[in-house]
Amino acid sequence: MSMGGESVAEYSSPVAAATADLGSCLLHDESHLAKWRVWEDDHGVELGRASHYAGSIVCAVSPGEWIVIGDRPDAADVVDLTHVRAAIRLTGAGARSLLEHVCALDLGDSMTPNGAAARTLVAGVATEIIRDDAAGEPSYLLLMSRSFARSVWERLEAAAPATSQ
Amino acid sequence: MLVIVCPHCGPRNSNEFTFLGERSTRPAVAATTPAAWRHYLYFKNNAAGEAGERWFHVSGCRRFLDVERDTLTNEIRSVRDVGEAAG
Amino acid sequence: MASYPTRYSALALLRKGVTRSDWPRAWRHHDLRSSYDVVIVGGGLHGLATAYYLARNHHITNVAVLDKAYIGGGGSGRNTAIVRSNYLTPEGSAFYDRSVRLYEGLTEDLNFNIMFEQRGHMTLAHNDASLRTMRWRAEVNKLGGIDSEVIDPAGVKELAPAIDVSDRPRYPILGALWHPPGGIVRHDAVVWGYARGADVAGAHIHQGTEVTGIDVASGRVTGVQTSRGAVAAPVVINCTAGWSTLIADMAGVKLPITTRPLQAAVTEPVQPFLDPVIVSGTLHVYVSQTARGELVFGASVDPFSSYSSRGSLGFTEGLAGHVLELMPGLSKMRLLRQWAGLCDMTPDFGPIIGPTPVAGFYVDVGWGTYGFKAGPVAGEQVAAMVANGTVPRLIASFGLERFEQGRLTAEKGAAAVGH
Amino acid sequence: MSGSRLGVQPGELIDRDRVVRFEWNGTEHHGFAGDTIASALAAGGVEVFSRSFKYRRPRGILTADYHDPNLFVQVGDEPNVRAGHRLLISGMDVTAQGAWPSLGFDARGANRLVGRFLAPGFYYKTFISPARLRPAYQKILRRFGAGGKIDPATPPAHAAKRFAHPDVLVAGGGPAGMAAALAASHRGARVMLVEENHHLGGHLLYGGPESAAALAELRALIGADDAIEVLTNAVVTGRYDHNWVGVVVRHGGEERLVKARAKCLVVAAGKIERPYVFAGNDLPGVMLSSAVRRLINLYAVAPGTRAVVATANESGDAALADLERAGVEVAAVADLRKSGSLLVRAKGRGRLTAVELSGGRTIEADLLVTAVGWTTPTSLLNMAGDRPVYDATAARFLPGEFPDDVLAAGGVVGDGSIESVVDQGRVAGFEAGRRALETGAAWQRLTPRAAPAPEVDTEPTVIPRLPAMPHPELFTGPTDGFVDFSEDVKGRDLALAAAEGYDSIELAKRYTTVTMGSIQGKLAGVNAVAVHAAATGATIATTGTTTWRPPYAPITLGALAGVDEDPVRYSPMHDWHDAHGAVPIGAGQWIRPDHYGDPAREVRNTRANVGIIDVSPLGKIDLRGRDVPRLLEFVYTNRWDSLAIGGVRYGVMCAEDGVILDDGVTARLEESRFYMTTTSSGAGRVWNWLDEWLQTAFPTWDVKTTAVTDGYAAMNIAGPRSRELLQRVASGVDASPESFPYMNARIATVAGVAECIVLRIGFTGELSYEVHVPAGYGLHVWEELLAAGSDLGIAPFGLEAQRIMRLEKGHFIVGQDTDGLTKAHTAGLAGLIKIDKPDFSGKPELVWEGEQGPPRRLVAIQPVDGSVVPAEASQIIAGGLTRGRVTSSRTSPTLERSICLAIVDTEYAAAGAELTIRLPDGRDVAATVLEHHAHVDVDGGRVRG
Repeated sequence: MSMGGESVAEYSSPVAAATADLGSCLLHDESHLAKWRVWEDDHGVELGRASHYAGSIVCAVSPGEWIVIGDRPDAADVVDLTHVRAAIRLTGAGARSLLEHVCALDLGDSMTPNGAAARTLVAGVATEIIRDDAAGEPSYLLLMSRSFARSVWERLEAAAPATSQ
Repeated sequence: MLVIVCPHCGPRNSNEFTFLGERSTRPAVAATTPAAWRHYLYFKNNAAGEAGERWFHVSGCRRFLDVERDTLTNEIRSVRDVGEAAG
Repeated sequence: MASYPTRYSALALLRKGVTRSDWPRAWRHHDLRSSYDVVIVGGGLHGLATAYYLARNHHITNVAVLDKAYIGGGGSGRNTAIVRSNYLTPEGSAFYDRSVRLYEGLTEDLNFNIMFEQRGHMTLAHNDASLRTMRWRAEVNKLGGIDSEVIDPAGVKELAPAIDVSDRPRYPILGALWHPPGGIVRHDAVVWGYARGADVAGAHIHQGTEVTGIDVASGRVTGVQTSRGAVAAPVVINCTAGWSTLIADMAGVKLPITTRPLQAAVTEPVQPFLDPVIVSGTLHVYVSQTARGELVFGASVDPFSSYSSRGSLGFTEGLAGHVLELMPGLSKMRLLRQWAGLCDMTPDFGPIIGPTPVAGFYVDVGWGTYGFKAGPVAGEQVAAMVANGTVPRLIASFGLERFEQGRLTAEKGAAAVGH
Repeated sequence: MSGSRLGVQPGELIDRDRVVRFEWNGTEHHGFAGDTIASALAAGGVEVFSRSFKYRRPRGILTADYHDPNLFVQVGDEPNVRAGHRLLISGMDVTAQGAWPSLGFDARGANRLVGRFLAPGFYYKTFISPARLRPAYQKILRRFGAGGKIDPATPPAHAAKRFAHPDVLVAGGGPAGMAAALAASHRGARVMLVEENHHLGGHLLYGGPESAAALAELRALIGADDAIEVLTNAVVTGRYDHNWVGVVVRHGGEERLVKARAKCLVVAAGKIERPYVFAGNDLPGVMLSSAVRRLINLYAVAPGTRAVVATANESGDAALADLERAGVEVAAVADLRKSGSLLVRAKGRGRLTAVELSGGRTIEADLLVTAVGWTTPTSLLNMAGDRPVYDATAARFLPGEFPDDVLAAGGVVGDGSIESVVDQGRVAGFEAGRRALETGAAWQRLTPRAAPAPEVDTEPTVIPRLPAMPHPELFTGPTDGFVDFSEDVKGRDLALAAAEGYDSIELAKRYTTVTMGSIQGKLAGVNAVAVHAAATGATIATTGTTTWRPPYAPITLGALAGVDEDPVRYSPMHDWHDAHGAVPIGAGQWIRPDHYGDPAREVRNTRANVGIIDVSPLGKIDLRGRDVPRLLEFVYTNRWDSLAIGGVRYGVMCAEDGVILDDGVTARLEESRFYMTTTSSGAGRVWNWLDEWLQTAFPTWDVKTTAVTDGYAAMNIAGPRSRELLQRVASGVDASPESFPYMNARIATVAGVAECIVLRIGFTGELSYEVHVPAGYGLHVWEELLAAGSDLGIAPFGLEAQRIMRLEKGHFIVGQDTDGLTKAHTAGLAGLIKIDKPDFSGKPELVWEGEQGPPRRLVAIQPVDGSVVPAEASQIIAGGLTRGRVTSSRTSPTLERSICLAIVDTEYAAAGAELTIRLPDGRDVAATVLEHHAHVDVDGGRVRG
């Protein structure tokens, strides 16, 4: 069930606010984005990578399966993750150091360059992290189970004051 | 916090994984006896040293892994996907 | 039973102080005999208590207790010294009730102050399910004549003012299982008291003596090989923890045990503010304040099996978070030292006590995270089993055979709310 | 007379322009910015800072740093503050600890007189009888506890933790550590440099002009290097498996935890000066040479007015020079390197007044400086598996073997000039950088997401040895004194312990508590070993050290906890519940509405009209593929191959031991698309369980599992009028009983939302439909349903009403009505166990349980007196023994009587059997076993209607 379907219903987001300004970085709620799980990919996106294709992002964090963010892919089996996974984007100079308060992954350029994708724990919640820099500015797209989104969002806000130190 | 080098994800902290204990072989259900079945259920080698274990990368790629670990030093010798464990 | 060369007492202490004379050795060195009537593997609380009761209750004194290092260096010296009997099953609570009663008399019995402080034991309930389990335990305990009851948050606050009983969604305190006879003991003192008692009764305590093999001939145990030579014995008792499966393997006996580290930690001392032992099964934490003023913490066993007794940082992080969930005022206390011990976990969280397929080879193992509180009763019952050649009723449900027979003990529920 | 402030010192850390006022035991004092609490008090003439733990002896400055055992003070609500380290802040409220009623007069000081009677372990030997007095003894003993006070009302101090991934982590910011950091950085490594004190430099800070020059240069280089992150007033607390390193960064009283995965760890912890064991060695006025040097050079405080210096090394000589430069009269110097030159005893009551040297020479003095040797802080190396080796020539333990990802530099490995130490540190850092880059490259190669691994130099550099200089073996003097200041343990105590049989160092430690105090044996460790070795006729080498356990320095619980909180899960309708008076209850990670005021009313309304409950936490798994039926056949005990499209079936999963794992319904939505529901708490467990079997046992099967729990807001509309409600809001589905019968599922558009899954099932024992809505539209549909049903009397109901209704219907809850040993037959599920299936999880145990018959059974019971509700877990007894327990109990608003589920021994489980229930208050009540589990809708007419 993706946005912009025939539905006239009112969509509600899992988090309280659409954005939060944490000083050195911004949080954006992008949960409304359509997301799909497929078991085939004709773009050749390799494990651990994420790539843009015609407005969609295709990423691979587990062997033999892909997550597509954008239009419904054309595949034999497609599971709609639009409402399963919430999406939070962190953008800004301080995005990485903020994330380092809640994520044990090495987010440095050598281990997590732009275009890297991984599933790991963020604030104790299994989360897909896609490094998706925007115009040279560090940016991370986080996908996590929708019911956890509010918790994760609040943990990020709680960690923010510490990033300065 | 151990480092487990997942064959699909690379080095990760051990708290991303679930430990499922030493690997054991399931007896053929048709032919099994209570003694044989309960050895499968309850009795492990509890090796002090090289142990053949099963771990699950639950917060990562969600693949089940065969891990060879030294239980005295926690040194990990190898990690393979159950799919190509034979390899 | 022989008496102590010098009994301990305030008067003796005064006399020694005036005359400045020294105390006799609490236990002596002996040459390793070529044979003993009974060889006990493991010089911890269980092994030494077994030797003590063999002598005191059954006049079996030609006994050797072998330890690869020094006495009480394993689980006996690494546990958090909590004693209680509010277990879930009738068998369990009857067994531990006997242990508590032995502990209550132990200081006089051993003429050694083990500092058993019965300040009460409180297991907090944070949700319906655990409150239900608390009541389950309380009801079973009452039927067994054990002082155990469910109290409300106000009662919790009254007994332990430092605890935050305010209403909150995540881990509210809905009540607790209150067990007045529970408390803490100076764990090393129990080991030393039993060692001194066993020694004066004639048992030989051999430290630095590692068992390297167990001799079995036609289905019978005949003795052990040690780092100091061979010892013949018709009875060998495996009283080890952490290494119990390795010792049993030497006799060709398989045990349904996996070894897991259990971590503990202690803070810097502060003035007394916490009387009872506080346990939260949901938060996997237990806390008590020692006579010295330190807080002693324990948690549940590590998430994977290991023979490494190094502590982990993650343990202290989780521990601190959960302790502060219960007592937010402690955030400025400092963690001073952490350590780990090895626990032998069984599939049903019950111990394994009794004979094995190898005649003369007995086990007193699989004590998981609660071997310390069972030391006296285990020693007493194992001694009786060896002396009489029959399994006493009190430990009948803890036999090795239960696993193949699929008759697991029902402590599973209790272990979840542990310690 | 006391110490006092000196003129300006070249390297002083104080800012004389900024006066800081504070309170000490209620009286106002002042110091300068940059002063520690101790230096300010010493400058103000304070000599006694604390009373000792056992004998309540007055204690003064010993080391003047973080690890000074005599400088523990209370600052406001913070206990055990290290006055030798904590910087002064204006308005600080500092008080002495453990000195009741006052520092000057200490009633418990009477202990000193009976010191002889307080032999080690005296408490084991007394208070033995009478037993009834023991609690009183115990209370008295506790009054003697050391340490400050904690106030349970202290506001929580938590700071967010962070993770770090330095290539090289250097523990210690002295010359070797600084050099190592620079060299590693030059090699291209990212470095974290951690220094315990407030400034980089170690002993260079008070080493005179030559040191100052070297320090200035090193600091300048580090300041200019962006690849080095410098953390001062921070300490590496532990090295754990695989170089997981804990670092605590301090800001005054606040502490912050950094968790670093260091590719290489360089331990440059320097040396700790060791006290000397002799009579009176704890008198205020007796100090280590390093303390004197800190006080004079860093804080411009004269440590005394008339000094005796007992020195055996360059540190003592330097202290002597410092004293002379500072104009402190030096009455005598005992060069302990010369044979026959002895330090016999320190004399004085409450503070030092005279010192006795060899040949009966007694010199009046208010300051005695000792410099008798060093202890190597091998703590971090021990945690990496090192067992230190005693070097008799150097009179200290030195590191032995440790793994490749750990290196040691500077004072921990040896001695030397500034140049040689810096050079050894430089090479160690250079090699550390190489090893780290090699590891980093290997990790990049092993990590699909990583950038291509760079070429790295694989040629190791040999690190030069830093020879440990010869030093006289000075541990104890000709008289006995304190070995452990924080535990009040003397040499004789250790000797007595050994004589009593506590003759291994670990036993002696436990018996006397030597080294177990708050400074973790940093000062006492080696002296204790030396005394114990002498007492047992062993050597220091064979006795070995006691184990250094983490943390290296104590950490606050607040730092360890950080702001981490266990994550909480919210339903899409959570805010609506909040706004409509729902009383929340934690259910696992979920926050759910327990009720909206009156659960009984909610039940009656549901049974009479229609109710709606948010069941979003229900576990949901999307199953795709040809072989899904084979998987279901294997994980459930019952049959699945025959399930038609649109059909729904209930199933129970058992583990391999036959114990019930979970239960739920699964629908077949398309030929190869199934929709499985699980219990809320079991959702994750079941998903993992399915994947485990698929990956490990059936890798060739075509089954794809996706957890979609959060993807659907689930709401159950239940009650006789639920069909009418559904018909109003749903399109694309004919809700008539004929075309949409019980245990069926349909895809429908509900309130304008397409792709909703509607399941006709009946957990509550009512006609009911479970509507699963794409989560983002959950709130919309929820509100539409309430609006559409207003004239049907719709009202929301919570978890409690659902629990009541499911109990009325006799549905068990896994984990409440079953436990860790409950197998399927026990729960009365014989009909669902198809042992004619060739194989399924837990089959053998279930076959055997079926053959022997279950030892216990789950039954529905009703107390004869329907007004009595036996508390859940009430025991069912016979002959004084427990025969079972009540697992669920409520008052049924429908039947207006109490109803229960219970597990009882099979012999008591027959329908009609009379049972006795022991209530928590001790009363016994009678109850009857029913034929079926259901109390309400026994014939299923309501659900099937």
